[in-house]
Parts: sequence; structure tokens; C-alpha cells
Amino acid sequence: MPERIKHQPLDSKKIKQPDAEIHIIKDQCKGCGFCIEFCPKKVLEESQEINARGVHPPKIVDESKCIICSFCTAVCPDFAIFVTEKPSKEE
Amino acid sequence: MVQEMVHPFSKYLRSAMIPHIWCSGCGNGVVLNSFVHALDELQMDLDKLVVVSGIGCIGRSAGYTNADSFHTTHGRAIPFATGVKLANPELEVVVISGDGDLFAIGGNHFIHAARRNIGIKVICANNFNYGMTGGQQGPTTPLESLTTTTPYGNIEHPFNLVHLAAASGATYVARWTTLHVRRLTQSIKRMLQKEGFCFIEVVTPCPEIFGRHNKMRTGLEMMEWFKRSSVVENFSDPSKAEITPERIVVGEFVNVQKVSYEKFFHEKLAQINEKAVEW
Amino acid sequence: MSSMTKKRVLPSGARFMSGDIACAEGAIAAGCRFFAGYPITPATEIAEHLSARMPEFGGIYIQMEDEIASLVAVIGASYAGLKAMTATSGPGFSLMQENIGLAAMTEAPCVIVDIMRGGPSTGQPTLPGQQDVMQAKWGSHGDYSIIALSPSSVQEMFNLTIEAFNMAETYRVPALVMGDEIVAHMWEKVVIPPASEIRIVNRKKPHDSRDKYEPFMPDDDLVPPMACFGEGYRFHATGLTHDEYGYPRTQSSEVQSKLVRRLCEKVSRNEDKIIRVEKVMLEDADVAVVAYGIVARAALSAVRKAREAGIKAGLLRLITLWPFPEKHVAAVTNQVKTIVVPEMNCGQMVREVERAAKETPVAFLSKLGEDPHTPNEILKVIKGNI
Amino acid sequence: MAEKKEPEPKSEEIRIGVYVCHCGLNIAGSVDCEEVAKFASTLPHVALAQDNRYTCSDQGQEQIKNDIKEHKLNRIVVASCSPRLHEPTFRKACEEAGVNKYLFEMANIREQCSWVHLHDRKAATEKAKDLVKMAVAKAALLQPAEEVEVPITRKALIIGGGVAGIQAALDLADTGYKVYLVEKEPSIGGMMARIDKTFPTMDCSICILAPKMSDVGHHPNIEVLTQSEVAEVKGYIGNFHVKVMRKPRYVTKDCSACGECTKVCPIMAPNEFDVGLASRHAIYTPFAQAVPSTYTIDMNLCLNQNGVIVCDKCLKACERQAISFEVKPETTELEVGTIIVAIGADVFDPSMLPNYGYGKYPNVITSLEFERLINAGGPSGGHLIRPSDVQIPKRVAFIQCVGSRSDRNGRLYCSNVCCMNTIKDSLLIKEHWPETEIYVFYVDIRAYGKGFEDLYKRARKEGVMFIRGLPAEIIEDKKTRNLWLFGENTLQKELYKINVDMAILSIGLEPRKDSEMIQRLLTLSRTQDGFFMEAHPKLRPVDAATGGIFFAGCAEAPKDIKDSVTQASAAAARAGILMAKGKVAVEAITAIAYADKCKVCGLCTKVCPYNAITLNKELKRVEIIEAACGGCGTCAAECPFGALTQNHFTDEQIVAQIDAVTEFDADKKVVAFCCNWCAYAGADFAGVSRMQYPPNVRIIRTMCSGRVAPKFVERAFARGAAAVLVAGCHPGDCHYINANYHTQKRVERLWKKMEQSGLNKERLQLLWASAAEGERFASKISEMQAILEKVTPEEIGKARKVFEKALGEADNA
Repeated sequence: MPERIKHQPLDSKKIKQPDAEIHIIKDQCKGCGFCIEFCPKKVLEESQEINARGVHPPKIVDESKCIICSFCTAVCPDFAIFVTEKPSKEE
Repeated sequence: MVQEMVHPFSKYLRSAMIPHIWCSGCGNGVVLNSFVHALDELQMDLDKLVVVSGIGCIGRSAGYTNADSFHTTHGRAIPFATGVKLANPELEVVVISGDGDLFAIGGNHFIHAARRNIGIKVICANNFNYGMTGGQQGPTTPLESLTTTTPYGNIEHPFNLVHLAAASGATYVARWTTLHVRRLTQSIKRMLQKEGFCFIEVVTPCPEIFGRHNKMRTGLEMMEWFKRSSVVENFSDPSKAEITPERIVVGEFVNVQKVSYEKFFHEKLAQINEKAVEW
Repeated sequence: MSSMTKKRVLPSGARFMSGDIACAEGAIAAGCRFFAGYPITPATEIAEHLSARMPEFGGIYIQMEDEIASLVAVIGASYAGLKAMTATSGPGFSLMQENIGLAAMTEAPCVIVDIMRGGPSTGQPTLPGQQDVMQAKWGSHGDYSIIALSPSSVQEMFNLTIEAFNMAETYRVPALVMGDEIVAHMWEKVVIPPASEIRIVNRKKPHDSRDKYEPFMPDDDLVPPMACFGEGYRFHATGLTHDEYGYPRTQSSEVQSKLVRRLCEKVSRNEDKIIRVEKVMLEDADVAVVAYGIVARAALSAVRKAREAGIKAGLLRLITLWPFPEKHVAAVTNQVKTIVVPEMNCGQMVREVERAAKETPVAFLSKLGEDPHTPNEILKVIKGNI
Repeated sequence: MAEKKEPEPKSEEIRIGVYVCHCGLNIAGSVDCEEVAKFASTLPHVALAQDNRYTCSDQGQEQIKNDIKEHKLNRIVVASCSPRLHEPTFRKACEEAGVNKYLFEMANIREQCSWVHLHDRKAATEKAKDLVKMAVAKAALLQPAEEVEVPITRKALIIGGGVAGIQAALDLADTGYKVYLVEKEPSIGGMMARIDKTFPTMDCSICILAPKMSDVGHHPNIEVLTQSEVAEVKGYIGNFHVKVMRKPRYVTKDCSACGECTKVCPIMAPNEFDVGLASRHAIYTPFAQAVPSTYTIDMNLCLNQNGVIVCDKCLKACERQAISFEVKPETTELEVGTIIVAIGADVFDPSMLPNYGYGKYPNVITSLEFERLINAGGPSGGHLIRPSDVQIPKRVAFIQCVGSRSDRNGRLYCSNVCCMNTIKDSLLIKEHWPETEIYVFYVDIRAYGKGFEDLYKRARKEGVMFIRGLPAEIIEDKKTRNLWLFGENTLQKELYKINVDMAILSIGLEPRKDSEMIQRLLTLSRTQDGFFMEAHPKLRPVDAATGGIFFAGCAEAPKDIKDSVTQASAAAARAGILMAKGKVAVEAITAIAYADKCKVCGLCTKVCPYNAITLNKELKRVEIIEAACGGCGTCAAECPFGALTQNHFTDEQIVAQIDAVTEFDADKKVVAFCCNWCAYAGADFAGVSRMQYPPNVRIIRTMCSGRVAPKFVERAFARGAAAVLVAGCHPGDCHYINANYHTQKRVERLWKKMEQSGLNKERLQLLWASAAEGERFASKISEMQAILEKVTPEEIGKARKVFEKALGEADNA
């Protein structure tokens, strides 16, 4: 079906993914950068601050882009990051 | 907030021992992460779990796991685990150790435990060298690689660990890299649900020691290498799964049913006791 | 596991058996339910006998790929809650040294039977010797303490094996039975006491609740109570220098000295409870023969012959080799003029005796190879030193 | 096996009839047919020559039959269109009049003359004369021949799983033939599955299609291969060997279509099925009624690229463990006797018409998008809404002929379905929201079919306003997002400016993007519009020119559902006829061996792609298995002793054609040898597309370029030809497995020889051109015109010398 797609899906608002809450345990981070590099949605980037172990922990660029695949949690060697679902406001 | 900052896996770790000693970019933490992840998904009874390790960086993982654990002398994790498993078959006994520990000084123990099909589960973090002693050549160091003891390039042929394990009779054999965490976790789960001797090799970045000598100074660079060169070929011939700079064949190579030593032993016991009569 | 089996307990009474078999039966009587070993003359019969007997008690017999693996498996079984043993001879004993250190460091109760043969190296596999007694004490690197017993009869191969287990369990140390080729292969009468009369000691269990348990926190006797794997204590043990929690403390000098001193003192402080010797006609003796193992039996008849010849000779037989019965030797030296030490080596225990004897002259009678000393050979030395 | 003596010179007198066709003005427009006919009558053996308007018409054919009886004609030459089109027609006529069909020859003066020299009547006429002369020369040497029959595999391949493919598949399968239905999308159903209602009956489209789809899914004789594309086709009518590439679904047969995976998949994308108006996940099933009903993973979207699993949500959600990221693309090999091409059509992309603002204004949508909007199962649940504010529009405009019937705005042809589709759509709106004002802007309303006019009348009665004259421009009101349509009402001759809430562009149909690939794989022809060309527009409307291949649905031309289904059943019937017969006569163009000349050297056995030649050492000769012989003639080209030749393409015949071309003005001509399947078809395509190129070239048709013996080329030069072109299929596309591989080697040898003897090797050209590459062929000829003009008389003289030996050789051949 090669038609070029020109319109926004009408349901794009309705079927919204759950919002993510990303938790970074800064002082446990050793700055390997795995979470930043392998995040499929490029949600993270290296921060400027320096943590207890003298490295730059990651910081969140755009939490709304996170799809909670939790690969960062799985690939972190230092148990320094994990993601939870934000409890949705209404209903 | 504080409540939120508790990592979901922290209950599987000994808080007193975390953070661990491993370098930035070292893959050992990923191996430990996948291991506890598998424990979590299986809801394993930690009271019935024993983690045994030998000497080397990854050897510390026994101490980090919040279960009964033992840190043996160099190379002896497998015979220790054998003793534990035979003494109390109800226990799930997992050996987490390195390539040097398991296949150089401990190589003989490995092949015999596999041959006997003792129901222990072995996870080997293969980082291609002796990290803790500063990066000497080891049984898995690739040809021509540079280490502190092969300054002109390694001239020893490395072990193909999955081939060795399969040939020795392991009932489950898999290889993944620390980039394949999802599959690694699934493999560990599968292994923990099997009877008999199981083996998983995890190709692991060692940027500070091995990488530094071989133009891969960061964990990321080594992970990029894995990404570039890995091909998933489940149940392909393990003898053709050598690790080269161009090609890392990963996947499940063996998954067979074979009665374990301890199960066999207890079947025998039953027969013996049929015959046994009081004096 | 053993519950599922009908035990074929050896009936009490007099029986005729070899030293190796007596040792094996002693182990079973003591409650040993795990044996890992590797074939070696002259200890092989212990393994062979246990391969048949262990299963009858639901116990494990496994032949490992070498003596290193054998002892390590024994330590593993011990941590899993079984009384465990291995048996070997000189060359295998040497291979075990590294992990005797591990057993000492992790305070794993276990029994190692070393049937001594002629060394060094492969030496004389089928002939007796007493060349491992110093290795028994000092073989592994670092400072630690073990307990070593020396049977001189088939009866003692049975009794002392039980004793070794009791001591291992009491003090959480490797306990060694230092037999020799002759006591091992010799057949003689053994009286098996009724099971009820056999004293059996089991390791003490934690009295703290699981969350409070510190696996290496000693009681007053310096011995920590021992939990086993699978009991829910979730504890860690390591060959590294460790604190009371068993966590590695490789950088702390005071943890190191605290730990290592305790490992040594938990034995030395309890010497009086541990050490056993046999004294024969020592009350009025001028000459004392100090001997152990098979040699002690020649020494005994030599002493008797000396008495017939009017020489006031006596015998101090060392049943416990380690910790060394220093007090007993010292006591003897206060009364006798001379001490005679016959040994089947080039002089090992004799040095300990000399150390204890202070000024009292010590005559050493060395013998290597085929036969142990004859009574007359020892008698000659006794006479020569009056 | 065939073993012949050389034919003795025919005793009976050769009497040739020549017919020059005007083809209306197609030929006569740029060729003086009368003059050509007059010229023909002067040629040797020609007993009768005449020109007529349509030789292919019944009268034309009757004429030929009568002449054969009256004038005792025993050879027939028709100068008209391409033999690929009408040779069968005329051969049939000959046979009916008792002349063996192999005594018929054609001169292609339409595709390869009149259509490519539209503006040079004189040159075109001269060229036509040459072409006729060549045909006559060959005809004089034609021999009658009997055809052998080969078995037909009783299995069919259908390319395309739309309603046409589905119908054809069911018809053939119900007849009892095994059918492979290849569809490149994850589900069969095609365009019809996406349409809401069908005209004129107003049935629910998917409701009537779905049962057929599941019949296909469950039919024991039908094997559906979805996400698959045809990658290679070898062989010939009755015996096609097909390779099908199957993209992995990453979901195994264990899938129970429970849909749990979709729920957890975090990746969203516009659903192509709903033209992007609804969303789907990376793991999805395109629509509820999909067949097969399993799910599939869109690897362009899935996070788990090249073996690394980043997200394992679906893996975890799938109870039956039916998801596997390891599966690799697989190639299935099929043996079929017939092929039906039902690849359908694409829709026109109106974003190339900036004046309508499609893609810029949210409330300008296409008729296909409208179908999804009005559909109860669609993104708006069947509520007509406009994208900008999801409100129900009060005033709606339909704009017709968007991409049709206009050289500026897309395609020249009428897309056939748009008028009725719009009328249907307008009625659908009226049905649910009667108050809606509806304007239809049209050029002409074409309500030609059964029940169409009634529907049109109904629409008018319902108050749908039809305004003749398309809007010139659409302007959006930035605030309201309403649309202003500006144009001229050509009936009232007045300008209009109309405000609507939403405009629907009634977009036309156009050939599939991958038509060219299919054309190349199956060596088909296409019309100028790009749709596939039938063997005959009237008499064989569903057959392809290539035997054993048929068309169904929009692949051949824009059609509505009814016509597609009709054509599909027709195609199925045509394919069925072949397979029912179980065997087909192969053209008697196989190799012949002259035992007396054979030296048993075995060269021929080495080059034969079919291993159809065996050496018989005892009898000192080669033997040919005719059924196995593919008829490429490369053995004949290889034989150094003239002991082998090819029926209907004998050395003498080809030499005669060469000599005919080179008799006069050889130094101004290019002698071209073109293989029937690619180069010759390519030349035809250039003609069909009216590509103009210099009139210098004279094409000699061989079945395969492998037939072109070096001595032919040498003879052409020896007789003073300015240049020679050898043209065949692209390496790998050869219709005789690998015969054209030898062509290359032979030409290279000739180049070497030319260099050694100091000739400009540019004068011999080698061209690989597929049936689709008319452009390529045309430009090659123009390119050779330059070479032609460069050659000096000296060079030509030199070439004559170098190759003169060839003359003798061929003469005593």
C-alpha cells in the first residue's frame, strides 16, 4: 500500500502510551553511558554535574519520549537507573 | 521520593556490598543484573539458592547476591558447587565465574562436572583476559590480541567455550553478549528450570584492562564491537562458533534432556534399598 | 535424605578387619555422609569400602577428578550440612594443601585421612612412612590451625576417625587422621562398641535469629556457631580475609590480625580438651621413648625389654600430633635423663620434642623404607644412652 | 530427436504473397504503404503484393485465405505490427488455407518503423521497404515444420491477492488445480478490503469480500504466500520455475491472534490500511478480517534491530511463545504451468498538484481516505468527520479527474471508477446526513455501466449538485480551516467561488510501482500508460504476449470490482484450458543436426543450456532431444562446421536477411540482431511509447542473442555494413538459462579480431536491454548514428577485406 500518508492518525491522542517516570540513582552511576547510547528513543544524555564517584551521571532530555521499554534498567551495570509508570491523573 | 529511589532489584543484592568494585563500563554488572532479573522473573526462593564463585573480578558476584554464597579458591568454584549440590539436591546451585578461573586453572573441574552432568548452573563472564591481576593473556584471549603478557600479540589459540561445553556433555549451552541482556535473562531463566549441567557464556566488555590494550578504551566501544559483529544463530554447530573480531556467533547451541548425576544417584539408592537387609 | 534408607549398621562386638576398612566404618559411625576422593595407594581401600557403604546410609560417595576437587567438594558438602571426609596419601595430601587453607579460613568442619607412604614425590607407594607430619601442620600458606591424630592400631583407625569428626565439628577445623601404610593395610581384631556408647559431636547451630546472624562471630570458645546453606540465613563465606559477616576486608590490618589470631587460638586455647597421649611406665623412668603411629608399637616392646634388662624405661605415645602435646613432653623431661625419638623420616617430630625437652638430651632414631623400627633397634639406642 | 539431410532445392515454384497493412493511420500515417506494396511486387518469388487498411481484420484474413487458393500462394509475408502481437493470428489464417504456419513471415513496420519515425515519411518508407525485402528473402527459404508437444505442469501461480487474484485463485482451485497465491502485503484483500461500499448495489465491500478471503485461506488447493514477492521466473509456457522471496513475519504459526502483543507494544505508527487515519503498533494485524489472521512485526519500526532485543514486551505478553526474532527471509521454489498477473493498481498522489493543497490543508482528503472515514470499521467509526476539528462537515465538495485525463495533472487516460465512486460516496453522505450540501466538480460524468445511470439519477434527485468544470485552485481559510474553491462553471460560462468544510479529491488509478519489475521477470509488454499489454486488445484480452501468462484486474487497466472479477474468471478459464489439455505444442524452432557435416567435436554439447544434445560416438554424430531443446540456437552459432542449425532461423534464412539489408547503401545502415524476448520486445516498447530514433537500423529477430553466429556479423561487415548491433537480455535474465553468456564471449572474440586487424571495434556494439527498456534501445540507436557518420569508405573497404572469407563460408553453408 504505497499511498503517501498525509494526515495525523485521528486516534493518536486516544491511544496514548502510559507516561514514564525515570529514576536515576545518581551516586550509584559510574558513567559508562550504556543507558544513554542504547536508549531506543534517546531520552537520556550525559549531564554536566559530577556525582559522588566523580563521573557525569545521565540526565533526562525528554521523559515524554520514554516508552518504558526499560532497556536502560536491564543494561545498567550499576543498578543506577529504573523506570516506572506514572500513575495516570484522571480515571 | 526516597521510597521511589529503591531499585526494584535491590532486594536481591547485599546492600552492604553495593556499589560493587567493578570498573566503569565493565560488563560484570550487566551479568549480575541479568542474573537477578531472571531470579526476579522466576520469583526464585532465595533461601534455596546458593551462588558460588571463584577468583577474579566477576568472582565478587557471589558476595553481591543476597543468598547463601561462597567465594572459593581460584578455579575451585565448580567442585565446591558439586559438593553442595550432592549434599543437598534441593538447593539451586549457580556458579558465576570468569574465563580464566573456569577454563584455565579450573578447566579440568569444568569438563568433569559437565561429563558427570551434576545439576549445577554455570555462568561464565568471558572478558578475554585476567582482569583482576592487570590483564594477562588467558584461555580465551583472541589470537594476536595484546595483553600485558603478550606484548607482541597472542600466539595461543583460544578456547571456543560453547564448543567445549557442548563436547563435554552439558545439557544446555548458550552464548550471549552483555548487549543481548534480554536474551541472556531468558537464557538464565531457561537454565534455572533445567535438570543437569548447564552453561552460559557471556561475552563481556573489559574496557579498562583488555580494551585499553586493544583499541577499545570504553565499555561503549566494546559494546559497539558486540553490536557490529554479533549474529544470532540458535542451535547452530558450536564448533563453528569461534569468536573473531569480525564475527561473534551468539545464541542457544544445546538444549537437551539428560538425567542428572544426583537424580541418577537417587534412583540407584532406591534400588539399593530394595536389596538392603538389616544385619 | 538418609531417612529413606535402611541403615546396615555394623553390629557391636569383636571383628577382624583392616585399618582402611576400620577407618571407613569409623567415619560412618561418626555420622559422615559425604566422601569425595581420588584413588591412591595405600588409602584406596577406604574409598572402595565407602563406595559400597555410603549409599546404604543415603550418603554420597563420589570420585572426583583429583585430590584438589575432592577436598573442595568435601568443604562444599560440609557447608551444605553434611559431615564430610576425604582420604589420600602423600602426593594427594600435597595437592590438598591449598584448600586445607580454605577449610581453615572458612572454618569448614571436615576430616582428611592421610595414609602416609614413602616420599618425596611418588616415592614408595606400598611402603610406610611418617614423612607428612610437618606438612600436616605447615602445608598450606599462612597461619592457621588444624588438629592431627595418629592411630597406631586398626582399633584406633576406627576410634580416632570418630574422634577426628568430633573435633572437626567442635572447633570448625580440618581434622587430620595421619595413618600409615602398615596400620592401613594390617588386619587385626577390632572391638566395635554399641552405637549407643559411641560419643558423637555435632557442630553448634546459630542461636541468633536469621536476620541477626553473623556467620563468623565467635562464642567465648572462639568458635562461631555454623548455619548451613539452605537454612535461610543467606550468609556469605570467602577465602579472603573477612569480617564477622563474612564480607571481604582485604585492606584492614586489624581485621586480618583479629581473624588469623582467632583461627590459631581457637585450637591452642583448647589444647587441654584436645590433646591425648598414652603414658606407659613413665612414673619412675630414666629414659623415655617418645613415639607415634606404628612405630610406637615397636617402641612399647622395646621399653618392656629394657625393663626386663633392668633399665627404667618408659613410653610417651603421641595420639594427638597437632596441636603438639608440649606440656606432656616437658613434664617427662623434668624426670628423665634421656629421651629417645624413633621416627620413619629424617627427623620431623623430633624437632618439636627437642624444643620441649630444653636441656634434656634427645636421641633420634631415623628409619626409611620397608620396615618400621624393630624393638631391638630401639632397645639398643635406649641402652646406648644410659 | 531430429536428424535431417540438408533439404534438396525445392522443386515446386515458390509463390509469395505480401500484404502491407495501414493499421488505420498507425502505419499509413508515416509510411507510404502503397509504395511499399508496389516495391514488394518487384521482389523475387513475389506472386502477389497489396496493401490494405487492417490486415488483421476478418476481411484481411479472408483476403489472404482466398489469395492462397486463387494464386496458389505457398509463402505469406505480412508487413504490419510486431510478430509478438499478431504472428499467431496470421499463422492460424495460413493453416486454415492449407499453408503450413511456418511458411508465414512478418515485417514489423509499425512498432519498429512508423511509430519511431513519425516525422520522416520518406526514410520510414525506405526502411519499411527494406524490412519487407528482408522478410521476403527469408520467406523464400522457409520450410514447413511440425510441432512437438510438451507437458504442462498442472499448477498455477497468481501474483497479487486482491479481489482479482482471489477470484482467479478460487476458480482454478475449485476446478481442481493447485494454486499458489503470492501477496506482498501481510494480508490478502487488496484495495477492495479498504473500500466501504460498492457501486451501484451499495453492498458492504468487506462483507462480501471477507467470505471469499477465508475460502482462499481454507481451500485445500490454495497455498497463500503473504509478505512475499516473485524474485525469479525461468522456463516457458507450461513449465515455469519460479522463486518467491518471503519476508519474515517474526510471528510463527503458533499465533492464536489473541492480540495481547499489540496491547503492550509501545511503538505506534499510522496504519497504512487506513491510509494513516488510524494508528497501529509495530506488531499488528492490518485489519480485523485479515487472511491469514496471524500478526506480523514491522521491522522498520520494531526496536529490536539486528538480533538485539531492546524491548521484550510482546515476547512476554505472548503466551504461546509465537514470536521469534530469529526467522530469516526464505526463498520458496515453485514449479507452475501457468501464471496470472493480478498486481492491481496504485492510486494517484495528489500532493503533486499544489493548487489543491493536499497535504497542506487538513480538510482536503482523497477519495480513498474518504472510504476509510465513512467505513463503520474505520478510524472514525463510520462518522463522516473532517480532520481539522473532527466535526461533521456541513458542506462537502468532490473534485473529479484528479490525476486522470490530463497531461498536466497526471495521467492521460480515464481511471474508469472515479465517477461512480463519487456518486456512491455522495449518496452515502446523504443517507446518514441528508442536510449536507454536496458539490461534485466534474469534467464529464461517465455512468456507462449496468445500473450506473440509475445511481447517477438518484444522486441528482437527492440534491447532489453537479458542477461542470474543475476548481482551478483551493484556498484555505486560516481561521475556520474551511476551503474556498475557485473555478469556472463551463456550462454556465461563469466563475464560481464556493466555500466548503471539506474537499474530497477523486484520485485516479495508476500502474503499480513494481510493474516494471514484474514486466522484466515475466518478459511482458506494457502500454504507454504503463499498464500491462494484452496479446490482443479485442480477441485475447486476458492473455499476455508471452505464452502461459494471463492478466486479471487493474494490472491490465483501471477497472471496477465487477470487471476485475469478470476478468479474473476469464484469466482462470484461459489458464485452465491450458492445464486441462495437459500439454502444449512448442514452436518448431528447435535445433537440427546435419549428420554428414558433424565432426563429433562436442562443442555444441558444451554450450547447450538444456543438455539437449548428446554425442553418439558409434554413429559419429550428435543427437538432439527435441522436447528438451529450448530453441535458443546457440549450438548452431557455436558449430564451426555448419552441422547444426535452427528450425525457422536457419543460417540460410538469416544470411538471406543480411544480404537483403546490405544489397544497397550498406554503408548507411546498422544491421541489428535482436533476441525475441528482451531486445526485440524492447524495440517494440520504444515503438509503443513513440520514442523517436534515427531510421538507420534494420532488425533481424532471433529467439536468443546466443543464435548470432560470428559469421553473421562478419558477413554483414564483409558486405559493407557500417555497423552491427547484437542485442539480448541482461546477463542472468536470459530466457534460455545462460545462452546469452556465449553471445558475450563471441562478441568479445570479434572485437579482438577487429582490433588485431586494425578495425574500429566501435562499429560492433553489444547491448543488454530488457523488454521494459525501450528508452535504452532507442538511445543506443541514436548513439550508433554518430558512429555511422564517422565511418569512412576506407574503413568499410578494409572491413570487407578482413571478413571476406565469411562470404564464401556462408555461401556454401
